[in-house]
This record gives sequence, C-alpha cells and structure tokens, in this order.
Amino acid sequence: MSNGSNPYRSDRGNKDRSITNPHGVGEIPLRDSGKTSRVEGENPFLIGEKMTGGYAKNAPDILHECTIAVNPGEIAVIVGPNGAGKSTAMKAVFGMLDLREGRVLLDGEDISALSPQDRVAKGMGFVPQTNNIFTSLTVEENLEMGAFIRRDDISDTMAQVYDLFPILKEKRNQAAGELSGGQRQQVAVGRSLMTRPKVLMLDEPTAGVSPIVMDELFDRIIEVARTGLPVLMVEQNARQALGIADRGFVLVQGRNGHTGTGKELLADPEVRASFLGG
Amino acid sequence: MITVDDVHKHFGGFHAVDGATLEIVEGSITGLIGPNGAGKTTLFNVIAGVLEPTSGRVTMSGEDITGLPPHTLFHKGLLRTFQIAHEFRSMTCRENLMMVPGDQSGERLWNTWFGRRRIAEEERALRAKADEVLEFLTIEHLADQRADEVSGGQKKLLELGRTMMVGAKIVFLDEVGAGVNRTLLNTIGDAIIRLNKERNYTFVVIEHDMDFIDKLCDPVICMAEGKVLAQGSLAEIKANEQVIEAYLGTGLKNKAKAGVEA
Amino acid sequence: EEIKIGVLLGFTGPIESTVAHMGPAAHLAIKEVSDSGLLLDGSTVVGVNGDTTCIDSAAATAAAERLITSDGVKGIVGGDCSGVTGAVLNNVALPNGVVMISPSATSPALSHRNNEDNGLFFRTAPSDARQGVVMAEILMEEGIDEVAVTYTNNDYGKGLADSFQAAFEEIGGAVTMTAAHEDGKADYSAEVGALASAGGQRLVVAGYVDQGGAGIVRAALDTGAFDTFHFPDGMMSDALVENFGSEINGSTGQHPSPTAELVERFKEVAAASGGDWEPTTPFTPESYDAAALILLAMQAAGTSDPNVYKDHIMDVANAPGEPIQAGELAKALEILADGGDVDYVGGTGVELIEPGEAAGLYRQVLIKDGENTTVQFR
Amino acid sequence: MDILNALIVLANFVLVPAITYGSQLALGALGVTMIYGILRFSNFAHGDSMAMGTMVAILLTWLFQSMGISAGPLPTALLALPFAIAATIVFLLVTDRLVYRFYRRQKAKPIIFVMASLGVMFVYNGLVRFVLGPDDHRFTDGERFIISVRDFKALTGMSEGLAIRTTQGLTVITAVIVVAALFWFLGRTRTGKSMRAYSDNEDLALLSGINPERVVMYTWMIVAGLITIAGVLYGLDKSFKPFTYFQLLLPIFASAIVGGLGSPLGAIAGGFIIAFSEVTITYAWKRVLTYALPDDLAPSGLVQLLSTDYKFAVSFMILVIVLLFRPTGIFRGKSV
Amino acid sequence: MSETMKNTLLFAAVAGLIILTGFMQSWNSALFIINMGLISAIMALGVNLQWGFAGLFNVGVMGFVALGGLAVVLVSMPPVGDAWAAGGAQVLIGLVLGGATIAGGVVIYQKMAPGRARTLAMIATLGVGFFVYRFVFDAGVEAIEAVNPAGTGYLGGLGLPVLLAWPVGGLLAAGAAWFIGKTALGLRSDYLAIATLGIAEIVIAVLKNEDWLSRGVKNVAGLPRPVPNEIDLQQDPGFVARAEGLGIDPVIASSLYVKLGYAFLFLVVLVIVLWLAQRALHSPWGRMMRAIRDNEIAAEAMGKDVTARHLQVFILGSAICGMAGAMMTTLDGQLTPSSYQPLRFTFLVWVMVIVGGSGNNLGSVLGGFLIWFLWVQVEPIGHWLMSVMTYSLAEDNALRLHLLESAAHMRLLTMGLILLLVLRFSPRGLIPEK
Ligand SMILES: Nc1ncnc2c1ncn2[C@@H]1O[C@H](COP(=O)(O)OP(=O)(O)OP(=O)(O)O)[C@@H](O)[C@H]1O
Ligand SMILES: Nc1ncnc2c1ncn2[C@@H]1O[C@H](COP(=O)(O)OP(=O)(O)OP(=O)(O)O)[C@@H](O)[C@H]1O
Ligand SMILES: [Mg+2]
Ligand SMILES: [Mg+2]
Repeated sequence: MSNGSNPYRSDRGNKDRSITNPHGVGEIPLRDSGKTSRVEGENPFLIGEKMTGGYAKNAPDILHECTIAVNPGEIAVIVGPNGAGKSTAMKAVFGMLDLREGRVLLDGEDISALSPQDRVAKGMGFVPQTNNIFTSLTVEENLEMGAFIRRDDISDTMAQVYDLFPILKEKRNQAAGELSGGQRQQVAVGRSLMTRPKVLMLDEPTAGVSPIVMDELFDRIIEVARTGLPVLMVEQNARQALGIADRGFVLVQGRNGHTGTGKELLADPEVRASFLGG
Repeated sequence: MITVDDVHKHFGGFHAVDGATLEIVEGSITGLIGPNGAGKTTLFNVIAGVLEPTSGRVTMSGEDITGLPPHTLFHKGLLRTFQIAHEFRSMTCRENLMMVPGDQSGERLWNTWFGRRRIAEEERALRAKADEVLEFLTIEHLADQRADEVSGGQKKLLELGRTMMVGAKIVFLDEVGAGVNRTLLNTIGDAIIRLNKERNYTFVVIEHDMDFIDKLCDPVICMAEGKVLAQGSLAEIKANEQVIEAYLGTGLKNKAKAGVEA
Repeated sequence: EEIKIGVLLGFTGPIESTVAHMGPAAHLAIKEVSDSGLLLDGSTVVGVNGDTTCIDSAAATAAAERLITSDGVKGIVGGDCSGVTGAVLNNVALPNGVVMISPSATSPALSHRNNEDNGLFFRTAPSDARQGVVMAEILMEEGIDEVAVTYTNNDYGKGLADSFQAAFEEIGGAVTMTAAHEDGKADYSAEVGALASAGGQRLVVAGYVDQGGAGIVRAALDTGAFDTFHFPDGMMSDALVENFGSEINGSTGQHPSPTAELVERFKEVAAASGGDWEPTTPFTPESYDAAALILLAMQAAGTSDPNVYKDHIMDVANAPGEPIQAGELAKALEILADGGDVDYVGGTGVELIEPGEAAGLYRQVLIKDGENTTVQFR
Repeated sequence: MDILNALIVLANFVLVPAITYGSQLALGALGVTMIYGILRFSNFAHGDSMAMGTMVAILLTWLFQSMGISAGPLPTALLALPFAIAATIVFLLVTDRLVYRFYRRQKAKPIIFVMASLGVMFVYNGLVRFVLGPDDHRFTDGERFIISVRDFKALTGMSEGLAIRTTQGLTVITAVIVVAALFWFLGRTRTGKSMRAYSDNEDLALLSGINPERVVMYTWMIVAGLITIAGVLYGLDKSFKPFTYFQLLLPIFASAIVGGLGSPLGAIAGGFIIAFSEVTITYAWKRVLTYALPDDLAPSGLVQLLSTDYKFAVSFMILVIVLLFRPTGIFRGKSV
Repeated sequence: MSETMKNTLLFAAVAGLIILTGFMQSWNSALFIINMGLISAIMALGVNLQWGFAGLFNVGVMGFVALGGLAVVLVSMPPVGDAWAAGGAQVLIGLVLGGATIAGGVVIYQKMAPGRARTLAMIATLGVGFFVYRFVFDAGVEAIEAVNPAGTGYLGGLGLPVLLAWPVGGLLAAGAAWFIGKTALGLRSDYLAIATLGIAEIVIAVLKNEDWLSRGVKNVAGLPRPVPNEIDLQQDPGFVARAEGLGIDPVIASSLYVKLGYAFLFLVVLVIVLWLAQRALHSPWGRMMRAIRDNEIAAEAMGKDVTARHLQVFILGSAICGMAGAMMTTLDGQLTPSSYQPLRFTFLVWVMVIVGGSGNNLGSVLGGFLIWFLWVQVEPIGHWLMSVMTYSLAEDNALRLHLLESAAHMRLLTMGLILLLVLRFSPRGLIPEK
C-alpha cells in the first residue's frame, strides 16, 4: 500500500481531471481470500493477536507483536502517540495489511487469510477516520448502502438508526456531502450499524468534531455497545475515550505499551504524563 | 492587524459565511471556535485568498487584501495551515520544508543554469534550517521519509513546520490539534506561545480542544452558521448561553461523564 | 538474379482501405512477370511492401530507406499520397537513384519536381490539371453551367478542384461554392447543408469513393440536396454504382481509361488471379501498370539498374510497338527480349507524356439505370 | 417570404442531421462518462471498442442475411444487435481481466489506466483491421426512408422536401430508450446505486460489502451495450470503417467534457452541443434566408459565417468557450 | 545493479538495436532512425517538461509541431514577389483589421459597464469588424492564391537560412502556448487537455486551408536544407574520390554523409536541451515544480505562483516541441499539413514519454529512440512474424493469405502490446523518476 514502493501508485502529476478522475479512489487492497479455520479455546470475540507486519512486503515492520482485542458489550480504546501504529493496527485487524506473524480471530474463527471484503461479509463493520460517507448519495441511500449485504427487510434497522440519530431522519433526502462534520460522523456510524455488524471498529470518530457533537457521539457509542455490540476504536481524545472504555491499549512504536481497563490507564501516572498530556 | 468586514461566501444557494465581521489584534493569539460547518475554514480560505468572497472586504494592516491570491499573501507574511494536511506527497519531509521560503534564487530558471554556486550556498542554509525545525517537532527521524508515508498526526506536524520556515507576520492554524497526541500538542502550544512572544507572530487558531484554546488564546471568537456569535475572553465565551447551546454543550449525559470525572 | 521491387503504399492510415486493393494489384503484375520466367534471363521478381502510412513522411522515408538501402529494391511502385511521395522522392529515391512510379499521386504540384528528379519519377495517373479541363468540357457539353464543388481536403482534391474551377469559369461556367471535406470524419451534414444552400445544377465530388466522398453523396441524396453528380476518377468505380445504384442515375463522370474493354479486361485478369481485391477501386489498375512498366523497362534495357532502365520507361509505355494488354506481360517480355518494341496499354491504357506522367485519356461516363455506361473517350 | 419552406429547409439540412449525429455522439459520450465516473479514467480505446462491437454486429448481420433472416422494414443489424452486445461484453470483460484488473488490484493511479487504454486502443485498432480489413462496409438493409424528400413533397405540396431516414429515426428512438433505461437503472436499482456508491468512494463501497469486481463488471457490461448500440447505429446511418471509428473518439470526448465528465446528463447535452455547433456555425444560410426574408432582401452571398473547413475547429472553439464560463462542464462533472 | 548501470545498459540495448539495423538492413536505415530518434527525443523532452515536471496534460503536441513546420516555410522559402504585389499588403491589412476587431471587443468588454448596452456594442463591433475583415482579407487572399496556384499561390517566406527556422519554430509554438495558457491555465488546469486538443485542431485547420500562408494541402516542397544535397555530392569529384578512397560506393557515401550532417545538428540541439532540462530539474526550481505537481493548493499557500509557473513550463515545453517540429520539417524537406495526425504526433509522443519514464529526462530520450525504432521496425518485424507463423500452412491457404495480407496492421498491434507490457512490468517507465 505504500505509495513509495508500489510503482503503480506513484503519484504522477495527473491534475488534469479531464483525463483522470481521482475522486474516491480507494486504498484498500483487493485480493482473494484464503481459508479460515476454527480455533479451539477461550478467546476474546475479536482479537488481533501478536500482529507483526508493515505496509509493503519488504518495508520495515510497523507493528511488533501487537495485540488488541474486544468482547461483546465492551468498548475497547486504542491510544498512543502519533505514528505509534494505531491506525495500522486497525487496518491489520481488518486485513488491509499483510501480516508477517500473528493472527486475527473473530468469534473463534481464524480469519487472518480473509480479504477485507470477506471480513465485511463475516460481520465486521469499520468506519475509517476520513472519507467515511458517500457524499453524493442521500442520507437514506447511504444507510441503504450500509445494508447492502443484507437481503432481508431493512426498514426496522433503518428506523432504529433514525431513532438513534434523529437529525438524520430530518435530512434523509439530502446529499450527505451537504451535512456538517458532526452530522457526517453520525451518518458514518449509522451506516455501519445498518450492516448489523458483529463488531464495530471506529478510527478516530471524533477527530475535528465540536465538543457538543463529540459528547453526542460518545453517548451513542456507549448506547450501541450496551446493546451487546463490541466496539473497538482509536481515539486521540484519550481522556474522554478511556473514561468510557472497558479496555484500553496504549501503543508505543507498534508495541503494546500498557494494557488495562480504561480507569486503570487513566490512573497510571506514566500513561497520563506521556500520552494524555498530563 | 486583520479586519474582516461583513464577508459573505456562498456556495450555490448555501451561505457558508454569512456576514462575518471581526478583527484580529496584532500580537494576539486569537482562538476561532464554532460548531462543525460554522464556516471557520471557509472564512480562513477567504482571508488567505483561496476563495474569493461573494461580498465583503478583508484588510491587513490597513491594506485591502480581498481576493489577492495566496502566493501574494504569503509574501506579505500571511501563512496558513490546512485542516486536512496538504503535504507534498512525493517529496521527503525535509524537502517539504525546504521548498517553503520564497525568493530562493534557485527558483529562477536562469539561475539553475548559470548560478549554481549561489544556489548551493542557499541550499545548505535551508537544509540546516529545515533540520532544526524537524528536530523541534520531534520528527527528525522522518527527514528523508516520503511525506505520504508518515502518520496522520505527523503530517499535521509537518504542516505546522512549514510555517516555521520563514518569518511570518500572521499565521492561521486550522485545527493543528486534531489527531495530534495531547502530549505533543502541549509542546506545539508552547512553540506557538514562544513564536508569539519572541518573534511577535500573530496567530489565529481554529481548534475544538477547549484545553488547548484555554492554554493559548485570548481573545476567542465563536462562529455559528456563518456569523460571529460571540467574542471575548475564553471565560466570557464559556459562560455565553448561546455558545454553550450551539457549541460546547453540557458534557456527557451518562456513563461517559461519570468516567471522566472519576 | 532475384530482383526486388518495392511496393510503397499506405497500408495503414487514412487511405488504408484503398491501398488494400492497390497493393495486391501491383503484386499481381510482379507475380505475373516472375512466374513467366522470361525477365532478364529467368530472373525472379519479388515485391516488398513498405508502409507510407500516407501521412507520416518520416515513417514513409524510413520505410523507403529500408526498401532501397537494405532490401535493395530496383524500383518502387509508390508512393500514394502526394505528401509522402514527395518526401520519399527527395530524401531517398533521388539520392540513391531509384525509379519511382506512383499510381496515385496526381497532384499537379508534383509535376514541377520532374524537372529536378533526374528522370526518376513517373506516374501512371494523370496530373489533375488535365482532368480539370476535361471535366469542365464534359459538364459544359451536358449543358450544365452552374455547379457546386466539394473536394477531399488534400493535394489531390484541392488541386483538382482548383484546376476544374479555373477551366470551368474560363468557358463560362459558374461554381456556386467550393467546400472541402475531410476524409474519415464522423459526419458530413455541415458540408452538405452548406452545399445545398449554395445550390447548383450538379454537385462535383472530387473525393474518394471509399472515403468521405461516399458520405457526401449519401447525405446529399438523402436530403435531396442534389440528385445528380459529377464524379472524377477518385469516385469512379464499381463500388460507386454498387453503393448508390440507380439513385444516381443521370450523374456523369470521367476517369483515365481509354476503353471500356480495358476495364473489363482488367477485371478478368484480377478475377483470374483469385485475389479477393476489388479491381475497380480507384488507382488499382494504375498500381498494376506502375509495376508492369518498371519490369518491362528493365527487360527493354536488359538490366535492372534503375539509372539505365529509367530511360526505357517512356519507350515501353508509348507507341510504336505491339499493344500489350493487362495480363499479357509475358508476351511483352518475349517481344522485348527479341529486341522488339511494345506499347504498353495495361489496365489504364498508359500513355506517358513528358515529363513522365500519364497523358490522361479519359473515359466519359454516364450513370444509367444503376450502371455506368461509356459515353465517349477523350 | 415563405416561413414554412424556410423551416423545412432548416429541418432537412440542420435539425434532422444534427439531432441524429447528436444522438450518436451522446451514446458514445455516455460510455466515456460511465468509465470516467466509475472506473475513473478516460478510455482512449473507446472509439476502437465501438469498432469492435460494430464489427461483431456486422459479421452477425452477414450471417443472418445469408441465412435469409431479416427484420422486415428494419435493418437486419437490429436482430444481430443483442448477440453483438453479448459478444462485446465478453470482449471488454476479457480485456478488463487481462489488462485493467491487474492495475485495479495494484491500486494504480488513474493515469496508468489512461495509458493502458492507449495500449488497448492500439491493439483493438490492429485486431479490427485483422478481422475485417480496413475497408468501408455498408450493412444496412430494409426500408431506407421513413419519409423521403419526394414523398414529403407529394404529401405536402411544398416546394422544399424533408427526408427522415429509417436509421435516423432508429437512432433517435433508440437513444431515448437507452438513456431512459440507464437513468432508471442508476437511480433506482440496487445495482445501480451500488455503482454510484462505488463511483463516490471505492473503499467505503467495499466496506459496505459491495463487491468492486461486480461493479466493474456491470460497468463494462453497460458500456459494452452503449458502445455497440452507438457503433451499430452510427454504422447503419453512415457506414462502417475502422479508421472513422477511431476518429470519432475526438468529438465523443469533446461531448463528454462539454457536458461535464462523469455526468450522464451532461454527456447527452454535450453530444447535441457538439453536433449542432458543427452543423450550424458553418451553415450557409442563403437558402433559408431566401425563403424567410422578403424578396428584395434576399441575400446574394452564401451568408456563411465560416467555411466548413473550420467546422471541427469551431466546435472546439465552442468547447473552450463553454469551459471558460462553466469550468466543470455544463452539468458539473465529477471534478471538484 | 546500480541505477547508472541499469540505465547505461538500457541505452546500450537501444543503441544495439540500431546498430543491428545497420548490419541487418543498412547503415542508411540505421542513421535515419537515429535522426528521427533524436527529433523524437527532443519532442519527448518537451512533453516530459510539461507532464513529468508540472503535471500538465498537453494533448495538442501535434499543433505545436505543426507550427514549427510552418516556421520553416515562413523563414526559409524565398518570398514570392508576384504574390506580395498581388495581395500581400491587403492580407496584412486584413489581419490587422481582424486583430483590431478583437481588441476592440475586448476593450469594450473591459471599459463599459456591464449591461445590455455593452453586449450590444460588443456584438456590433465584432459583427461589423468581422465583415470588414472578411471583405478586405478575402479579396487579398484570392489575389494571392491566383498567382500560379499549382506552383506557388502563396506569399512565400523570408528567404533566410533554414537553421534560423528552428528557434523561430520554437517561438511560434511558444506564442501559441502563451495564448492557450492564458486562457486555460488561469482558470483551472483541469481543462488544459481539451484546450490543447482544440487548438491543435485549429492550427492544423489553418495550415490546411489558408493557402496564401503555406499553400494549404498543396504542400510546400523543396525546402532549403542545412546540409549539402546528395546529388551535388555525387557529382563532386573530390567527394567521389574520397568516398572511393574509403572504399564506399559514392551514392551510399553521399547519403550517409548527408545523414551524418543532420545527425550532428540534431545532436547538438538535443544535448543543449537535455542539459538545460537536467539542470532545471535538479535544482530548487525542480523542487518547486514537484511541489506544485504534488499539491497545487499547498504550493500556492507557500507562496508559489502556480499559474505563472505552469505558464512558464507550458510555454517552454511547447517551444521545444515547436523546435523539434521545425527540425523534422527540415529533415523532410517539405511541409505537408495533412500529415499532422493526432495518432502520430500526440499519442506516439506520449507513448515515448510514458515508456521512457515520465519525470525523467533521460527516460524521455530513451523512450524517444526506442519507440521510434519500433514504430519503424514493427512493420518488417510484423511481416516476418506473420510469415514464420504461417510457415506451415499451405501456399494458398485462405488463413495464411489473410494473415499475410493483414501483416501491415501488426504495426499498431505491436505498439499496443509493447505499451501494455512496459506499463505492466515497469509502470513508471524504463527509467523512472527518482
Ligand atoms: N502508507 C504508508 N506506507 C508506509 N508507512 C506508513 C504508511 N502509513 C503510515 N506509515 C508509517 O507507519 C507508522 C504508523 O502509522 P499509523 O498511521 O498507524 O500511526 P497512528 O498511530 O495512527 O498515528 P496518528 O495518531 O498520527 O494517526 C508511522 O511511522 C508511519 O510513518
Ligand atoms: N466548496 C464547497 N462547496 C459547497 N459547500 C461547501 C464548500 N466548502 C464548504 N462548504 C460548506 O460550508 C460550510 C462551512 O464549512 P467550513 O469548512 O468552513 O466549516 P468549519 O467551520 O471549518 O467546520 P469544521 O469545524 O467541521 O471544520 C459547511 O456546511 C460545508 O459543507
Ligand atoms: Mg492514525
Ligand atoms: Mg474546518
């Protein structure tokens, strides 16, 4: 995925949009899936175990035996300095990285060889940090697309999402691109809920949103988690995030630095000093 | 230093900035807050010449700068960063910084052919300067890494670093803090204060992190729906009913709040 | 000895569809001679293709360079489009002293090159200057004194249109409008619209039947802009009546050819060869004749050296001597070998005039009941 | 003064041809715009793909004709069309499989796709000539006219006539149907929406469980349909010649861009703008004015703004002017 | 394998191909490929400057090349006295009137207040001006074109040395580029492509139809050459003696001599252009251009005048293409407007740049040579391939005949395959940008 080492992705100056259309070009690699297998024993619902790997085949490793996990009903939060590998770890769990070592288990099944696409089919929902809505589609169409893999009647789920985010119901026929930042985040989360995922992964859902929206979002996330859906998220807004977290992972240079419940980490003076800004 | 006089910016029928009037005092660090979609970035873009206002006037030190292109404003000492990092992706981090200073003699074609000596000297100085900035931002190890291969937060640092390469008069920072680790953000805050004190830079800071605003900014301007909602010290703003309703909110309603306080 | 003859035509590019028939015609003459085994004490002849692309002088020059300096051809049938022909002649044929006989470069502009070509350049197609005059006369005699003209926008079309207009106006005719059309373009409504507006008793189409010319005629017929036309050589072929049949009844035309028998005869020769090319495509018999002339001249000179046989081309092409029809090359070779004299007639009734181009005997045609019928020869 | 005849002349020489040509361009431009919007590159192989599709249709038409199958008053080629579309789909999908898919998996930049399409263009170019040769082919049969000039005159007693060819009528009707179907498909169906979603944001589409390969496949299928229809209609109306199809690329692109690349509506508008500008700007108004104006005002000259030599140049001028005032095309294409 | 090593090998390989041509075919062929390769390399350098350095998509290369060709006629052909006398002045006055009309329109647009009055005034000025212009101009043109249409019928040139036409060709192209750049670049670079495409078509339309200028489609042949004439050499006893002394046939020697002369001239130009381009690339200017290419908005915010830089690089690149065009017309010895086709002069040059490696000057040079070599040689290679493939089939097998007949179309097919292969295995070109 690295632009430097993949020659096909070298960024030639193709600014001329009468020739190419860079709008909405994807990053997620397309590949064929391998086999999955059942794993015996007690394991968390979703776990990325001892993951080691980097962005390209012979690029340096970014993650080093990094483990992150979440269980139903829990909120797990990943924090750490910039460049620690938080986003990378999320991507690794979602199969957007070739892991050299380690594995990813979902509900007792080893899914390390699955393509991101098939992980979606397995019930993993992911909200990327940016570009997380279809700007040219209406809010309702966005939600419909969220439920794309479902063949059953989606009107109930849609109603639930509208209950959760009433503002979306008002704006259902508006192009999502016309919404404000916070509203977009709500669409994004709502979209991922439409999938009826088994687990929800959020990458910095609150970056750049105003305090009031942030509170709102955190509230919703807690509500969602209460319904039994495990939530795994990356947050820079660490203090608030750890405040609601059942599990916290502090990553440092691609390694697990500290792990514990949200409260434990908040209480740890070292963590406070070096990652939470005192 | 900068006055914004009844500026409007419409996108089609949508009024992103709807009659904003404000003044930025020389030597201050002004905070600009407001809900998402309030028009803060748009206002920045109008001031910095990226967007032409639908109507209204912007002046800088008494001079009308409405509609001047960004590169002219740069040479007048007006710099800005971007909310979404705009790194030069195929260049190394160091090059990202070295390209910033204007008036490099090596940027004239003629000199590239017949003025090699002078260019070499200038380059040495630029390089030293760039390394200094990288070190300050704690990313000196990334000097030779391509800019599109660093993490989101690191890109933001680079963004800030560029404004440190030249002597500016006024710097507009658009959410430098979003996605930056809090500990590092503190360091950045210190740097901003230092630049403000030592070099007398004027700053305008858009930020959603109230702690950060608290630490740096006085006065604070709050925008909503394209208009200036309130203006004053942070304490005043925080007490303003309208601001609370539109922007700050009253905190988390349930468990989260409890968690924070614990 | 194995003698090589270059066939330098635009096998790819804008006139590729015409060349698809010209090439085989040239090869037919070459094969005929080679198979006879009579040329220069049993020499064999092979034709080597070179692609001019019709438009890219550099590619054409490179191809010619390869034919002459690498394959060592002793003569070239070609080129096709006047532009590349001029470039090849100047840059390659002339410096290396190789004979070129072009079957299709009819532009009057090439004529003046004959003065400085060391006698190396000939063409089996008459210069357009002559055709313009013939055309003007035919129309006038038909009682037509006001026409609109459209020409294919190249030196052939332009040259023909110019010379026609001059000749026509001289004898009292009027041209209501002259509009160029580009070959190979998507749509000709604009041209037809403008021509229709200008009006005229007849539309003169100085184009190619397998190119834009057909498109123009089609559109003009369908919109009722014109219902009779006048067709110069580029348009005159079986494809024309095949395409338009009786729709163009009453139209006239002319093409370089002395007698109807020649046309028929060439068709037979082509059919006998078993090729699937169309012998009535414009410039196809000319291509056959060009190749034949080169080979006959060699025989007459007793050598394949271009600098020698170039002086015999006029001799074999013109009277006196035994007339040689298409398909009779073996007979001609024999006569020449015996020291006799031939007057090559070939597919187009070749008659070369100074400086080395076809005299331009024209067959005047009237389209009647969807057939093209001969009115007379000029 | 005779307004009616003036109008007939105008319709016969300007409106009908321009509408037909416009529909042909619009269909071509729709394909270009679909590829641009969903696969994100300008497909330089478009003209030659059209030739490819038409070639198949021609071969099948010949087959049908030799078997004695015909469509009555309509061209036999219409019967061949569905099969030709199927074959073209296969062609395009194979090409995609051999060429583009690799780059898609590599997440290659759009410009690489553009260059690859240039390569594909060359290859198709050669292939078509390999199979069918460079010759001109007419493959239309059936009734030639819906109404011919003679019939029209007889019918109305006017001094000017109006002709509408069967192929012209077909072209316009088919274009309308195809466009309507396409809009319905994109706006209303699940697959259509997923294609729009993919065009909007690839990654997110994938995260929503939309299979990118399927979207790509559908796109090629629709494009195959569009180009084959456009190519066959064009070939029926004019004639088939590989080189001309290559040359069609330019006006088709111009149409797509004027209309706003990525916008289907724009592609249609663009097609008509280019067609009308080619025909009208260089039109000699003499005949129309002679009818329309009182006798003593009748023009003696041709009243032609520019000679037809410049018709292509003029349409480009118009294009540039449109872009000056509407930089993203008339219907605001995908460029932001 | 180090980079230099790899590049050297690549260049050596192309050189090897050309030398092989020399042995297998003839040295004349090889030299001709070199000459056109040099010109192609220069064109590719020009396009690379625009695309590789600045990300400007110029699909109007053909137009600039053609302008270069026009320059050769205008500079080097002798003036046609009769034509000048017949209508020279009138045409010039006509052009001035035309220019004045446009200027008048612009002035009215700028000076008058917006509104109906302005629109009317503008339309009136343009309309009246247009008809006056056409009246004066058309009469002049007619007079000029009537002067011996088959031979001249145009104004001719200035009768200056032909080498002077090369820089003039560059200037003409630069002028056109300035005009396009001012319209298209100022607004947004997005639609540069279509503007260049359009202008190229317009340039060609003018060349084809304005007979008074350069004889239109009737071509101008017999352009002066900067090197001696082969025939003259063959008739020069001194030369013949020297050639025979070397043991070479004088005819061959003369054409080799002439080609070497051209090669030398072209090489000098290429080396100068390459040197200038390399220097510019590896300098703060090059860095600035890369920054602009990467992110225009950020570059603008960092004080770089993006539009001005784009204009600069666009003009430079176009000027280089124009110069190459003039060189090519000089080599051809004639100006043939109908030969300018986008496939050959725009797409092919693009293939050179992409295959060579965009953003890298050496890559462009390599691409220029390699692609030109292939463009010329795929034809015989195609024939050869076809005859090998069909070797086992019977003489008169229909398939065999068909394949052999279609061999000419191998040219495009092969070009396509090569492009696809290079893109596949070396997507950034043979010598990628560092
Ligand atoms: N596309 C990429 N190619 C190569 N290396 C990358 C790429 N993206 C990130 N990296 C490197 O991986 C490391 C971890 O990056 P990552 O984005 O995971 O950090 P992060 O913890 O999410 O930081 P932040 O909080 O700033 O977003 C960084 O050192 C970065 O340089
Ligand atoms: N180019 C554009 N076209 C149309 N609408 C736009 C455009 N740019 C911004 N907007 C709209 O203008 C409004 C103001 O946007 P702006 O980016 O200024 O908000 P902001 O105050 O910076 O918000 P945030 O805190 O989320 O960054 C938003 O609703 C946005 O959707
Ligand atoms: Mg991150
Ligand atoms: Mg903002």
